[in-house]
Amino acid sequence: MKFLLQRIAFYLFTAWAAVTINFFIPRLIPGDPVQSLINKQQGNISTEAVHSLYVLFGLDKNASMLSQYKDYWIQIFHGDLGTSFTFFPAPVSQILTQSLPWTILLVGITTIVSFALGTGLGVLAGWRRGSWMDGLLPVTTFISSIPYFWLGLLAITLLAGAGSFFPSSGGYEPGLVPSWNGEFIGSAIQHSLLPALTILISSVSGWILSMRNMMVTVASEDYITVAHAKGLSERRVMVSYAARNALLPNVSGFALSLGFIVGGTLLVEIVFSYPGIGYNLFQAVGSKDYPLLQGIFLIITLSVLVANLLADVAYLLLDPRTRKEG
Amino acid sequence: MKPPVLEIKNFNVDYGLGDQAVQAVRDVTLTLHRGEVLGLAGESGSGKSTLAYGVTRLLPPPGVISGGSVIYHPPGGEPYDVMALSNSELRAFRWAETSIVFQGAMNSLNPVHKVSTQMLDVIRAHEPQLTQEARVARAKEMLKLVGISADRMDAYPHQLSGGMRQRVMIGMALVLEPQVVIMDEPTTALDVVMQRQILAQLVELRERLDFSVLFITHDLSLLVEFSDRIAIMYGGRIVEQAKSADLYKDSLHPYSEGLLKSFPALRGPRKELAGIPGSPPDLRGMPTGCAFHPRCPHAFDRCSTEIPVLGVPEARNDPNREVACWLPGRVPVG
Amino acid sequence: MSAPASTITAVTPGGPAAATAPAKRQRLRFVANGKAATGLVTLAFFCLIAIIGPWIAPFDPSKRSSDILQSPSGKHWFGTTHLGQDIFSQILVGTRGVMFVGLLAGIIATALSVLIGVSSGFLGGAADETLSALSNVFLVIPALPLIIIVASTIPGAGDLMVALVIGLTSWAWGARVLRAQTLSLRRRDYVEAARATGESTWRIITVEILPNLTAIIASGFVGTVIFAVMSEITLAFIGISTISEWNWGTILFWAQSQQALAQGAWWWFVPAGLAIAILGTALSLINFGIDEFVSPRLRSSGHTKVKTADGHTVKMRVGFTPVLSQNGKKDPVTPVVRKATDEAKGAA
Amino acid sequence: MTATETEPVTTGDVVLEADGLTKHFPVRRGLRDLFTKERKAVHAVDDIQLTLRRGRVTALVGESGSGKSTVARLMAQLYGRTAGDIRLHGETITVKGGRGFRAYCRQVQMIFQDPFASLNPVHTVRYHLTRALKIHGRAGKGSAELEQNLNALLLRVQLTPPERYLDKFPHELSGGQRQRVSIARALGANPEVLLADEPVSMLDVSIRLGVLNLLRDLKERLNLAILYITHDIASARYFADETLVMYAGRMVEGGDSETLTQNPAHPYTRLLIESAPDPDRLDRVGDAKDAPEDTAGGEPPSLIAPPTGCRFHPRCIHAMPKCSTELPPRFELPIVSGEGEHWAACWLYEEGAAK
Amino acid sequence: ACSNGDDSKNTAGTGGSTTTVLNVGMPNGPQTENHNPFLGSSAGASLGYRWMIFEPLVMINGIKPAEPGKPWLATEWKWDANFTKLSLTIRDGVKFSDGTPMTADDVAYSFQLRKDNEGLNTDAIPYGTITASGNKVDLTFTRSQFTNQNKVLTVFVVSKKQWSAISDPTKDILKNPIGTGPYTVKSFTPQTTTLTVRDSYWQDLPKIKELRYTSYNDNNAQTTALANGASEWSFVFVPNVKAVYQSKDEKNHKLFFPANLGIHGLWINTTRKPFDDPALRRAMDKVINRDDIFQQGEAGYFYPKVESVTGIPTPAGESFIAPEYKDKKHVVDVDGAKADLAAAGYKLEGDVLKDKTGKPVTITLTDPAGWSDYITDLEIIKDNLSTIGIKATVDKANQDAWFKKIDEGDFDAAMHWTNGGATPFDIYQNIMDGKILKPIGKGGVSGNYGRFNSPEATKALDEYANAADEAARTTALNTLQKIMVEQMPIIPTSASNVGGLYSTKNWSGWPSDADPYAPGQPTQQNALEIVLKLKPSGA
Ligand SMILES: Nc1ncnc2c1ncn2[C@@H]1O[C@H](COP(=O)(O)OP(=O)(O)OP(=O)(O)O)[C@@H](O)[C@H]1O
Ligand SMILES: Nc1ncnc2c1ncn2[C@@H]1O[C@H](COP(=O)(O)OP(=O)(O)OP(=O)(O)O)[C@@H](O)[C@H]1O
Ligand SMILES: [Mg+2]
Ligand SMILES: [Mg+2]
Repeated sequence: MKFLLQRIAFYLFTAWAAVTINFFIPRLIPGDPVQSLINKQQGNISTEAVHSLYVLFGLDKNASMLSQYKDYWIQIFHGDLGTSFTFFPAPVSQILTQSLPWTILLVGITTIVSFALGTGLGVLAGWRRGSWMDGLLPVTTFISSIPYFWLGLLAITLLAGAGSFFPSSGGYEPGLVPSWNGEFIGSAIQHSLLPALTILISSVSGWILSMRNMMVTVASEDYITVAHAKGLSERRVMVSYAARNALLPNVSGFALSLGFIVGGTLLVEIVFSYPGIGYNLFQAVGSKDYPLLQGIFLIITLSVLVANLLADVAYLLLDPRTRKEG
Repeated sequence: MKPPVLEIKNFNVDYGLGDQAVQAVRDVTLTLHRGEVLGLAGESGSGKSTLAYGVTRLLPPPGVISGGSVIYHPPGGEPYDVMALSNSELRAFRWAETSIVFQGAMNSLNPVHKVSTQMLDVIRAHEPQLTQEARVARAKEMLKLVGISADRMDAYPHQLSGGMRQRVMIGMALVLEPQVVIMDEPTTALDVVMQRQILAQLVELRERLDFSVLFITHDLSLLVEFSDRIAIMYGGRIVEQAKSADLYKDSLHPYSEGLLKSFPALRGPRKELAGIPGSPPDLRGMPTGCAFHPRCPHAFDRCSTEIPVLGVPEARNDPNREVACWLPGRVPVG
Repeated sequence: MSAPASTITAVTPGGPAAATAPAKRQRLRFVANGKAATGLVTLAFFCLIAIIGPWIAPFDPSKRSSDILQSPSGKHWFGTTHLGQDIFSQILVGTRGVMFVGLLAGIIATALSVLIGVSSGFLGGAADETLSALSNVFLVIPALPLIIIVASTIPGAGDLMVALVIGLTSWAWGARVLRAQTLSLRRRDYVEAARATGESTWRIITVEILPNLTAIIASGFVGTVIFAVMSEITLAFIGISTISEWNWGTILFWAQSQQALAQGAWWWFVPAGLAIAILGTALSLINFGIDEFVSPRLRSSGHTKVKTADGHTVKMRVGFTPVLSQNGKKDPVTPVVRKATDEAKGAA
Repeated sequence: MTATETEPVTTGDVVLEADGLTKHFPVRRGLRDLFTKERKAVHAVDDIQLTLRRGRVTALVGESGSGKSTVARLMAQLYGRTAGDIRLHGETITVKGGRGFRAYCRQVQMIFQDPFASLNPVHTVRYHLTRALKIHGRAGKGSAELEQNLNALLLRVQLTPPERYLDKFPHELSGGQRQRVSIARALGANPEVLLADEPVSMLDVSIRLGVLNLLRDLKERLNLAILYITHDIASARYFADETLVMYAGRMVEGGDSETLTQNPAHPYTRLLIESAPDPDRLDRVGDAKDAPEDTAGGEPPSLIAPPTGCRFHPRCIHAMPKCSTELPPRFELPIVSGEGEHWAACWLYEEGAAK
Repeated sequence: ACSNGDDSKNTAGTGGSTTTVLNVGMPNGPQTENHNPFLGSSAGASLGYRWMIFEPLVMINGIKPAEPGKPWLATEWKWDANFTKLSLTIRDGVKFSDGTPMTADDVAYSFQLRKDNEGLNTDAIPYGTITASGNKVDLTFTRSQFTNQNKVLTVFVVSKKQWSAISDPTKDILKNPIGTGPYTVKSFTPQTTTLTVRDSYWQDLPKIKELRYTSYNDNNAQTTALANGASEWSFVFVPNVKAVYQSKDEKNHKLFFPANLGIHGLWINTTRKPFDDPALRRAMDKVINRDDIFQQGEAGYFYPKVESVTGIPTPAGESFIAPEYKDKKHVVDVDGAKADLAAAGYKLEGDVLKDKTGKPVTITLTDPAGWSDYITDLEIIKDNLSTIGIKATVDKANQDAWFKKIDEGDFDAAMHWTNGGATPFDIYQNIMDGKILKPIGKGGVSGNYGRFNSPEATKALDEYANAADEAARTTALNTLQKIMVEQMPIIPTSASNVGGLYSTKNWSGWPSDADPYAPGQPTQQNALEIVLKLKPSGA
């Protein structure tokens, strides 16, 4: 419990720091969104329009940094992340609620599957060292070194050509209205297969490797020998003694990757034109949409924090020895 | 003398294979009798632990058993060779027939499982026919025997003190009432008060459950007090074995002699102790002949060329004691 | 008085020469490790290309030619772009930027993580609290989005800037690991002993503690380099960094913006992607080497199945020590007869 | 004999003294401070009285965790003390680091408990010893002189021939050899006081004896004052002139080694001596008569909330009501044989109490 | 094939003949629900469907801006002589989609909204008075609106009833847009907005029953959709358009990219030596290969070539070109350029051009890294310039930094666009107007980035904007053309476009080179005209 309190204090501090950084970064940026908008349209906005845009976005007023900072906090506590420039006048929170579920579902599920699969294979590879699984390690290493956006591009070319089952872009069939009906869900799943596969392939080997190495380390612990000495069945020793303990250090890695669900795989979303938050970030960066940028960054940071908190709790549950230091 | 339960014959253990191999245990023949405590002592690195792990085939890589047999005599059954068991037979044999207690109890207990889980695991693996209640009852009873109250069943290892953990391990070792318990320095990490308590409990239990103990330590004074018979190892071989009192009073091998002269006594006259000069041999470059000869005050030519064999010494024609030494009077009969 | 101790003489079989040999061997073991050696050689190759790439490139990578969008041929090994530029030359010339950013960012991040991690671990107290809070914050703040944001907002961000940004944002994990390790090292007796001998704090950190962290620092460095290379390529790929120089990411950026795959110009994508993957693999292999160098347990990883002199294969594994065949058993062993109940147990 | 030639010394002079030495380790807390008021601490050492004399060995025995190592580290000024005084040649000294610390450790050197942990695995024997010499300005001029000094140091701890050991890494040495390198390092400073923290606990009996004999030899040749910390009360009897017994952070008994081991007074000392394995004992382990004088199942007390009064009272078979409330002072005991003093902190020996 | 899903929906289940849906696509990423026609950031603007709901007073063909527009919601319009007054006659019988009739009040209100909200007055029209009476609306302006006349006439009309209830028209997302157009919003998702046809409309109802606007995340996705037929109409840059798009269905995949009156070109900083010398700029102009730029940089279609030396795109600006330049087209003439340079005192030593002071001529061409077409153009220009010994470097800049530098005049040369409008005036005003000239280092100019300082040009521009008659305008415009040709303040390369890629598989009646009745871009106002004209291909 005390441990948790301590962690919570840390989280609060980090959240504060992140929000503050978040506040300052866009304000140190040169250039402004109106110019960006003009740039983006390359001539479709006449120069007269510039002023009307400044007025529109409320950028014609000047307030001191401090009072802006204060307002920013007040807004955050009201759940108000400001108004997006690119999607003016849509509030940032609306854009985020629109794209977040896609990312969370696609990358979240994939990350969990990848972790589960990789850990499982890693357990086997570590347990039966020298077996064929172990021989695959160099291959796995190579695969994990391939940038996944590149893998995605290849996948699109090879698998998503005309006539293929796999759509090459989007989150669902154009024309469908998101709802909980079979057709929509089916379409969403169909659209998520290829990106999911890409993430899975390129991330699973990392889990295999780390789990394998942990297994190898744990397998030489005394309690494993004791478990063998006790005459327990092979599976019991492998699962309940070796894997169970080897899993612990991986939990924090898993949490970290859960946290990076939101921001970590933005390239996959870009490559597959997936309507998630990573793509939003890309857009926001491209068009200097500070409020959106801030909102996304905040969401990412908070999700990393939440994931870490979850990992801490998981650690508490999984490891009876409460750790003091990390 | 009681009948044997475990006969170790010409046992050899290597670390590594081929040219790289380190011969850690050489040609060890040793018999453990029913109900006795057999002490195994010797310098560190002399192969005591290797022998204990080898007998149960628990040596970690790169250890391999390169020869010999370990014949186990089940009560009322035909004896069989542990070395010839398949993995699944070995699993069934372990703990039910021979259990083992390692030096560090903290490391022997899985830190993430409750004591009860780890205990019940053993019972479930070996006696699947028992109901859960019966298993719990058995585990509780065993813990009580080693002086741990049943309410500590659900504690995690880190919540117990070192002594308690060691006792849990001993309790766990006895929970299936095996014939043989091997203990590798089970109390070295504890202080003397705790050590004595645990040993006292063990002795008491042995009387009730009638198992045999192979007790390994380098603390000779403890062994003399605690065991029925003592075997002394040096450089991977048994150099002497005898009843503990005999060995203490009248050791035959110069190494045993040196060992006994090395520990200061708490009582009796204060005397200067000489110790054993030199340092233990390197297993990769064993001296020729008797491994002890470079340090032996009585060494003569033969010692550096011929390896002495363990046997009943000529001088004391006592079948209960054996020694491996070329010194006059200690050369084995026959 | 003649203390008996004076009679103690060391018996060192094999003599000094044989005894000092292992030390040397240990230092070289890292290189002797097959994986690490492969990785090192590959890395060295890339470094070489980074240095001499622009000189050996057959064409000016930006030079247009009339060979527009050609597939690989003898003249253009990796084909050409929509402007007739030679992709092989682009790869060669682009290696420098990738290696520069990777190594520089790796060095910056490693230096920072050592500085912050070790001092926080060693100094303890308020300094530790502050520094570890700092690194925790940096750890939680997602690096890639931050890098994207920062890189996209700094005007004229060239390779140097990208390397700086990556370096400054990715030291936290290393610092945390180093701090934990330093904490445990600091409590080691030999550190206390050095202090008791009268060593200065500075010397304790640099001479007593740091050498023991070498492996962790090295693997952290390798990890950061991988991350930096990937980040840099990502930035270029999504068109955020302003790289006027060629690098693999720029190539991919052009390929992507010219929809190379839709045009069927696979050669525009494949070389850069493979180069990244190979560099990444090389770095991971080095990392393996380092890991095994540190952890003796991993060292024997390859050798679980061993052939004995007499042609048997022995599988070594924890819990079931192999019994070598006893050719010419000396004494006949009592025939093995298994207990009835044992059979039942074995089956269970 | 190089070290002691300059000043005439008399065996028995007090070199280092501790008075009322106390060390409490705060229990590590972070945010928790905000929620609980009282500060918890491990009472590792409380009110210790200790005198080290030239040419004499003082043994400190006691169970695991009773604070022996902490005392040694306090005396070496590696820990800051919570309370009390450390006097070197009669002068109170508190040093934290820098020059003062260097000057102090030139005179007071410590040998660490664990020979496997106290040498840096990445440095050679030569490095360790060279540093010890250089720091204390005893390296001499030029490399030839340094080499000579190194050899002398190794010879002094009987690591012969020195060339064979100089360039070895710690992992290439046996436990006993490492222990001797540690001793050599401590001697490199040419100290007057050697604080030897269980220098032999990890070693095997025969090697153990070698190290002890070596230390004794040094004591006699160099007129060192030695604090010898151990678990093994028999070795204290063998090696030390004077023995002190600690229990849960406090001294419970002290006196001439022979007297103390043959006539233990404090119930804890008696328990300790009775528990020590002794082959000459008539009854064997497990015999009914052998029940140890311990009522708490051998469990040591918590040092965060130590028992009030005498810290041993929960386990003491002789405990009286007074024991749980009042802290027993030192009571002088009659000397049975030989010289020296003998005292115990136990209400049993209060004037008039039934013995 | 890949469009299997679409086909079935496209054809409402029964078969190819009863096509009722048109799939429009834009590569603009996920949208938020926002149908506010005033906001450029709205989904309606970004995808273009706002023009299916909100109609203009007059429909003006963007590729023929000089032609009089088609009466739409206004049946008649009349400017006074100096273009400061406009009277409009409003069509009768037009109903909003909520059933209420559209009146002159609504029209007046639509102007009033723009006047009252600076943020909505995107063309910065200086409205004076706005009055409505009967079916007439009268407007006055504080300045001559000759150059803005089309902007005023194409203003779209909103419902006063709906908008007077909106508190802040700049922030409202207009969940239920009410307009006079033939379509209403059926459903919205971030990916797709679906419009459905109304029951009644003041003209013939369009044949397309449902319009489906899909926003693809990027050009790649849009291109793929176009190639496989999932998207039937779009505006996107497709590299190698023949292979990637047209060849996928030679018969039906068409593109129509007419120019409008705006251009792209290499802006040169006319304050930097030696580029302050018009002779040098003219020589540069002579060697630039616009064919390569068109074919390689713009994939052979995207930004049409500017052929006329005056920089006026054709055919849109054909009628404005001065007689002396009627047939003068850009041709690559390296020898001519060399001769001119030699005459102007430059020396070509080996392959290095030395200026009059003997310094080698070098130039840095800068554009943001992300704008791959411009960068490609620059690479070509760099190559071209090397033929006359000018060493050019292409510098890919950060977008913001670049913008700032352009704005403050801190650059050598860069590809940039100009404004566009109903006449070439907008182009020239943007390039040469001395009124917006700011010193180097000062920004906020929104034009004349090259710091072209020509009182003559400023005067001509002024005369054009305030001229009382057509003849005066022609004179002024001819002067401007002369300045352009002789001084070359920017080197024009391409025209702006208002094109589109479309498929004739299901629908026919698209504008084309043969029948350029409207620009081909789905986000232009004229898209409504196209949609009204489309008929099922089979039928
Ligand atoms: N993996 C290994 N590879 C090579 N040699 C080994 C290995 N493990 C142990 N040895 C050697 O085998 C010998 C016997 O070791 P063992 O642990 O059995 O000694 P021990 O008698 O139990 O010593 P201690 O009293 O210190 O526990 C030692 O000399 C040791 O160095
Ligand atoms: N740095 C520290 N922080 C907190 N508690 C400590 C610290 N060092 C020692 N202690 C505690 O102080 C007590 C005394 O420890 P110390 O190491 O002095 O015992 P010891 O008598 O040397 O034991 P051993 O015989 O096992 O070496 C123990 O309870 C220990 O847990
Ligand atoms: Mg052992
Ligand atoms: Mg200690």
